[in-house]
Amino acid sequence: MMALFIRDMKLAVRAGGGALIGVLFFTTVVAVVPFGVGPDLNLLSRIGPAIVWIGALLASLLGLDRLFQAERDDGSLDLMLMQETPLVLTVLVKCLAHWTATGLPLVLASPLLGLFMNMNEVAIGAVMLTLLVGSPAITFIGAAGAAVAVTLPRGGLLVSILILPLTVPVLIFGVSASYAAVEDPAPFLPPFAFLAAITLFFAVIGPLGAALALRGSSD
Amino acid sequence: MMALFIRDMKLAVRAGGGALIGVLFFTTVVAVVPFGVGPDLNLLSRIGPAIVWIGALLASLLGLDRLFQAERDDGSLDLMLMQETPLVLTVLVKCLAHWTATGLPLVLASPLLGLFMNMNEVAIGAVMLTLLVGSPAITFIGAAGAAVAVTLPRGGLLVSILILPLTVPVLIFGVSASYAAVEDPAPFLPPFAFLAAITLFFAVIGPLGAALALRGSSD
Amino acid sequence: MRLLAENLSVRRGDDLLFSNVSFALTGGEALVVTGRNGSGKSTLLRTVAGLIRPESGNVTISGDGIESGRRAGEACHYLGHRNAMKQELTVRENLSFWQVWLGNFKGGAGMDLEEAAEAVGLSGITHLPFGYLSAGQQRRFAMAKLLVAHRPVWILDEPTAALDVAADRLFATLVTRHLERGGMVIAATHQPLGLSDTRTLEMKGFAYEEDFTA
Amino acid sequence: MRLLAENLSVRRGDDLLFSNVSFALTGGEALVVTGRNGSGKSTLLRTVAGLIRPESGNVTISGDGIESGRRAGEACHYLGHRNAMKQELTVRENLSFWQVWLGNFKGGAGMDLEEAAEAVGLSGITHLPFGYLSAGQQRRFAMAKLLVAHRPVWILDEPTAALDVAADRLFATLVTRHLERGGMVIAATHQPLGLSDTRTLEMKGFAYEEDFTA
Amino acid sequence: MSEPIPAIKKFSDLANPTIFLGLTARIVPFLAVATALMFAFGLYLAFTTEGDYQQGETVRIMYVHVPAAWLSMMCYSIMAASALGTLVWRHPLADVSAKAAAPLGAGFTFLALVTGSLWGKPMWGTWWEWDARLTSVFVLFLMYLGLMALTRALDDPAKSARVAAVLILIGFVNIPIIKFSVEWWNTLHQPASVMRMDGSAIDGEFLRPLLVMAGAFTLLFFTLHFLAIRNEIWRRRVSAQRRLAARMANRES
Amino acid sequence: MTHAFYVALSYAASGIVVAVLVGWTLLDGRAQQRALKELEAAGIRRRSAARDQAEKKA
Ligand code: HEM
Ligand SMILES: Nc1ncnc2c1ncn2[C@@H]1O[C@H](COP(=O)(O)OP(=O)(O)OP(=O)(O)O)[C@@H](O)[C@H]1O
Ligand SMILES: Nc1ncnc2c1ncn2[C@@H]1O[C@H](COP(=O)(O)OP(=O)(O)OP(=O)(O)O)[C@@H](O)[C@H]1O
Ligand SMILES: [Mg+2]
Ligand SMILES: [Mg+2]
Repeated sequence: MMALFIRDMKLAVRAGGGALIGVLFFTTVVAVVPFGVGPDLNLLSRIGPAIVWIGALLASLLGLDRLFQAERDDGSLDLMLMQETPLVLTVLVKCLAHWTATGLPLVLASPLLGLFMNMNEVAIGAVMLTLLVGSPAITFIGAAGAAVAVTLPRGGLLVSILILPLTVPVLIFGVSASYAAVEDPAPFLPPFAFLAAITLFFAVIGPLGAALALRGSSD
Repeated sequence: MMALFIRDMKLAVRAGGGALIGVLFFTTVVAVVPFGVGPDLNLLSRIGPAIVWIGALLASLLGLDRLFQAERDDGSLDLMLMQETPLVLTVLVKCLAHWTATGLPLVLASPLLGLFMNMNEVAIGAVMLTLLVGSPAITFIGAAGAAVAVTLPRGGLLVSILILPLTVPVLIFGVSASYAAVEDPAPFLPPFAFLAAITLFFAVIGPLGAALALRGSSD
Repeated sequence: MRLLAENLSVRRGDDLLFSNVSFALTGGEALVVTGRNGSGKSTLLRTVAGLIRPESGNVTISGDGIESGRRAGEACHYLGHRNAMKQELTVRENLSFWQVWLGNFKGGAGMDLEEAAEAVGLSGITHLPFGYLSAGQQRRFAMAKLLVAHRPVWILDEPTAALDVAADRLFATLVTRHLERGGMVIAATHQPLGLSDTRTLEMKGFAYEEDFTA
Repeated sequence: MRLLAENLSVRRGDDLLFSNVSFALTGGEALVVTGRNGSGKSTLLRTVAGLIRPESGNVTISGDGIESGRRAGEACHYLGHRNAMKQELTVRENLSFWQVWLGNFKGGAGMDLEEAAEAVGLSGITHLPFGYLSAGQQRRFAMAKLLVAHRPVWILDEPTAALDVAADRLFATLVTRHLERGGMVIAATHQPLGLSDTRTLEMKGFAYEEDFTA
Repeated sequence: MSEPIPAIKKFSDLANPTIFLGLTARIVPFLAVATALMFAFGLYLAFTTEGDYQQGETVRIMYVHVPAAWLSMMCYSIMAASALGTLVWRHPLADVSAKAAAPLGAGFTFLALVTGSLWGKPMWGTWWEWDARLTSVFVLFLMYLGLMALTRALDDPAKSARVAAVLILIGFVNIPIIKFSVEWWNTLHQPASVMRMDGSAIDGEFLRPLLVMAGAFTLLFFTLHFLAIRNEIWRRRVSAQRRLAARMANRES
Repeated sequence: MTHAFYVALSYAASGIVVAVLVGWTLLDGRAQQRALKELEAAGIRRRSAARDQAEKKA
């Protein structure tokens, strides 16, 4: 299992600086927003958390559809399916490696973007925390989608259709927890706990679904 | 040429509904912002045009990187490069097909999202009109980026990074034309004319650049 | 050790591709699957490997220390049209990943990496990224993958397509050595593989059957 | 009609793959390119098709009604390793797209779709999505693509890999017929193609030269 | 490397990587020592001169902020010149130079952004503002990173060189925008006071350490740029020899 | 927060960035040289070097 994790990390780093590109994309997306809504700092700091979350979602979505596609295209997937190792575990490890290589850098870059959006320290901390807890959920959901997409001839794009609706709750709880941290009346913990629960839920459901889809897909 | 257009449309529809994903993502982005901003209807309607434009911009990024990648993977690109038909024309037709399949649905969906954002009728009309005129520019710029990245294994994100900065003028003029339509003192026509000019400019430059890049990449 | 395929039928789409295909292989035997294009060779191989669920029938492996009725797939190496190696990683990284990941099947041990590279005639360039190699070299290292982890059964789908004559001979040697050690081989091919003494299964094409015109 | 390649040299990455390759073909002649794995056969073919810009030299086509010095690529069909067909579209949609898109080169006309399917021995399944077909069937339809639009020169890269014996013969017939009608064929291959009376060009590998180690 | 250095006979010999390697091997030690000395002197001046009556201690940030900002622009200009060299003269080292400069430029731009923010918080009361100067510098930073990502993703140098060169030249419009943004738009940032047409408008007390530090940063840049070019040449040799190894294995077997 | 704090932070940041740039450049150079040595040890000679030797022999 460790071997798989290490291999996937190596691949992510070598295939054209995976982490760098993801963070760069994230930054670019967030930087485009002030051009649209104008450089009004108050407004920016209000929509800041939402924008950072949307940027992170988009950045994680764009690479996700290749999670199994690349393995299938070069035939590795076949060998993985033939293995005794429970497929769910394989998928889980692949998800973790993917998140470490692409999700974690996004989390680490988010404070910087928070500064650009003129968010205050509490808000920045809250967004970072919610991203840390919430972004794995996106990967897990994406894994299931990517697995389904592998079955279809060139179905890469289809992933987004399948998983986008599922990511909406993650996005909503993430964003509302971030806002709750700043605005007084709203409590931070309930949405945050929900977010954590969603992530745990998808940490089980996502790989299970993906494993089922992959087994069904093979032909 | 018509044959190519029809083929690309068929492909877009069959390979998992390109149109649908874009619209879904678009809707998600626009739907999340109110969660962030809170139920302040005035504010929402104020930032509405900007958010709809940003959502449309991000949504059009989603499928763009595959514009030439798929053609290269199955060898069709080789045959297209060998043809007498000017490559620029081929690229142009592919762009038009891509826009019809993914950009147009976004334009059609925008009024609905305008309603979500509590925009009035004039503003909705203006956003729709500016999107109709401006979104092809994004496709044309994207074509050049996709052509540059056609040989990359993980082209997707890189394409978006290359083209996002170039799309900023489109965004700025699109948004300011939409605002101008609602707010009295600012005139609508100048930015709108600029937007149209940008689109026309990129309709020439984008395919030209893409054709050059494709010629250079072939091997 | 014995590989047993009983009454395999496979449906693809609406059509029954083949039905009631049975065969048994014991240690040291090779089975060459032939037949026209589209007759179902690749499909049969993938079914034996457990990658396609058959409509009926099953494939099992039995032997000392193997519980009976075990899925055959786990005892097999599968070498399909694609090499299952990553372009960005070096040959050594690729091979050592598969070595660790696949592990050895009961009753044998895989070779050392360098030894395997030696066996396919390409020692000394295992530090190169896989993507640097030519098509033929890549295919050879894909064969080295069969050597680094032990599996009694090798399933090979058109293994020698795109190989030049020297590589063809090398391949035949590898297979023969595997058979001598009591391994089994199932290969689908259009060209003679250069093996002596093999059994042949000819796929006859498909029984055409349709629900809506019946 | 005459295809002339003069002093072709091709650089890939930093290396000169081959230099000063010249040949000429007139109507009815076939050239078979042979050589070991990685010796540059595919590269030569792509250069002739105009898909790789040579370091030096050029390929031109001449004949009645063709302005002199014209790029040869436009007069060629290129059949590479990949079939240039879309998995999601049916065979018929694929073929008719290429028929319309490619058009006919001066001095000939392509076949009807069904006729072409007939010619590759697979009439009756043109309504299936291309992705459903077996490797060999896909390859055959890729050949049908050569028939639906007229081109005097066919460039074929390992055309018979994955084909069964019957298809091999069929392929030889198609090529012979094309030659009889005054066409030209350039093919790279490891296997005999079953053609009588061809010329052979053997690729010898590479000349090594680079800037950064100079 | 103990290679014999071929003599430089004509100007175009500089294009020869081997000659370049020989030159750097000789020059870099001197450059490195000069850089260290200059930094020591600059830092000494920076901390011994008096603070500004208006800005107090924070004026000392200027001694790193301004050189870093200048270098971020200079580095891009060098890359643009290299890009021209690639496109027009097909100079074999031009592409290497552009590729080697990108990470350095990104580093200096990052430094300008960070120190600017650290200065902005006490002076303007905010870390960041989307005004023309700051935004354009941020865009410059993104461009550096984008170019790095591109050149690393396209691993065939022959292929990436032209694409990268074109992109570098397109991005060059940003440099005048950065330089003149303070004059064209109404920004928080102060206008140029050192490098002006009508002479410097800054007190000598601050100018001296600023110029020394600017010199130190410039020397540092050139030292690193030479080293990075050398590394890049070696990297290309490694990959060329690896390909050769693959091909030789083909021949032998 | 005192102004000295921001000054110290700026200089610290500068130090770190410069150190990273220098360190990266040196380490990268070291890695490339090591790779070259490895290749040389494996018997891959640069062509010009081989030619030089041939000339010397001749
Ligand atoms: C992140 C924020 C900042 C960025 C990106 C930035 C960027 C730059 C750039 C690019 C220059 C060079 C301009 C030229 O050569 O014309 C510069 C110069 C300068 N900056 Fe900043 N700056 C920032 C914040 C600040 C702050 C907060 C201050 C002081 C309150 C400041 C004071 C200066 C000064 C005094 C110069 C020298 C101007 C001259 O004499 O030419 N900067 N800055
Ligand atoms: N993009 C590239 N950069 C550098 N070298 C390349 C590139 N593409 C191919 N090569 C090299 O060019 C050489 C010739 O490749 P080519 O595909 O033409 O060989 P071939 O004769 O067709 O071999 P095969 O019989 O295996 O098909 C190979 O050694 C390969 O490593
Ligand atoms: N997903 C699918 N749905 C329906 N039919 C399919 C599907 N995949 C393959 N087939 C059909 O299965 C048949 C057998 O394919 P298979 O790849 O097993 O043939 P093969 O004997 O390996 O042929 P070849 O010699 O060309 O490799 C083909 O006729 C093909 O059309
Ligand atoms: Mg097959
Ligand atoms: Mg070849």
